[in-house]
Amino acid sequence: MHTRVTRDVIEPQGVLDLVGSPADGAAILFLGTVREQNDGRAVSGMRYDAFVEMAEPVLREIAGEAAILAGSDRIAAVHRVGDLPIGAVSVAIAVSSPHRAEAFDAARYVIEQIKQRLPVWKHEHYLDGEAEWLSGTVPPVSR
Amino acid sequence: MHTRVTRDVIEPQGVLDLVGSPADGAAILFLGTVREQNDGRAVSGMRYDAFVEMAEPVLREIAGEAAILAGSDRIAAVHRVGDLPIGAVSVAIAVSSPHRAEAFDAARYVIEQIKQRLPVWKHEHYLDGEAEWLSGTVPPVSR
Amino acid sequence: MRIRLLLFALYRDLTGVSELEIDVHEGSSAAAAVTTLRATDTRFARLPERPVIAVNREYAELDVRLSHGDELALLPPVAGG
Amino acid sequence: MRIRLLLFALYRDLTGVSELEIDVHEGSSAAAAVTTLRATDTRFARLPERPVIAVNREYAELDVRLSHGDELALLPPVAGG
Repeated sequence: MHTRVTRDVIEPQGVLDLVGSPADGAAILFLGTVREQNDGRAVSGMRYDAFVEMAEPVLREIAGEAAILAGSDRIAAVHRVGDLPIGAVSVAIAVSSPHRAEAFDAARYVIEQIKQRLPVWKHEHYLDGEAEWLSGTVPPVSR
Repeated sequence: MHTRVTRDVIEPQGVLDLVGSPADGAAILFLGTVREQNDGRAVSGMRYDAFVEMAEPVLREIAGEAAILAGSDRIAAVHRVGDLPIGAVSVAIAVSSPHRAEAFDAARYVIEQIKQRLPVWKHEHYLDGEAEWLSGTVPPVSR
Repeated sequence: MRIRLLLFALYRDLTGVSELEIDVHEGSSAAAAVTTLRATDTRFARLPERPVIAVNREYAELDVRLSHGDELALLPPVAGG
Repeated sequence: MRIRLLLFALYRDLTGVSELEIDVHEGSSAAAAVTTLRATDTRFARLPERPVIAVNREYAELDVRLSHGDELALLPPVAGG
């Protein structure tokens, strides 16, 4: 299991190389990338801010839950922060497992939970010079 | 859209590079790999046979259906044939689309349809020297 | 009329044949061609009576009518991926 | 007692502050600390009355009791991925 919140460029092949085993028949790599357009507005780039000291343990926790779901500890999740241009990879998730259903489910779980719980915020910058914090999700608080 | 049935080694990054667009916020790469064990038997390798002249148009057809599902023509599917060692990539599917749900669904669709319809057969070789054709699926025939 | 037959995977192993041509009656169905094939030889009798087929590289029903020069492929249940 | 407050993203922009320390009564809840903060200054009054919070880097309910030296983070709705 490997998780990281980083300012560095994410290399997809590098994240994929963190998973895989001779016992596994399936591997999934999910990439989130910065789109050139959002709700009809032309985007010039995205700034990702994070509460890094909290995001790292939350990402580890999410990957741990996905590992149970996949029955596999071959899970990697990397989230980038900082200023990202169009097309840049903001998040990469890799899972390998003996069978494909578990790999698909675990990768999907990680990205959905990232969106619900990871303390990260997007400041979207537009070609017209404006910028805006994207509206987010209220994380479910465990009691 | 890009589909291929090939004897060449599949490079995951190369398949991923076939998709992606500034309009897309999500990309999925699925890899099928040869497992070291199946039903408790130690596997030494797998031979994939195909009716290549039919498999190529069937794979194109599957990718075309997935493109409709994803609302994206950024779809690549490559299936390898020949003798594969443990860990080798037998199939790679890449999809990118504006939003993640469509990319996940389309990648999943392609691999499920490959298993149902692609005229490919697996001859599994075991460490004890034996070999066996894996039992397959009867493809649904369009009427 | 003459048709071309293709065998794959297990069917190739069972018969030792990957490709052959056979003569069938004008307007024969694929099922009739399979029956003819199975009757030619004990090896071919090992093939199933109602295999999955493709005619000219497309999946087809066994009751489809064949034409001279058609390619009839007998396909074991598939196992790609 | 003294606690450390962290503000992020929109809350940082609204207040111009990313980090500060405030004094609150012994045994105060996180909600009380937020109320105290919002009363200090018109900038802080722009913050929501009931934000999502983390105490010492874990999500918490607003009624949680704070201790001296705790780190209370006010978190806008999250938008990772």
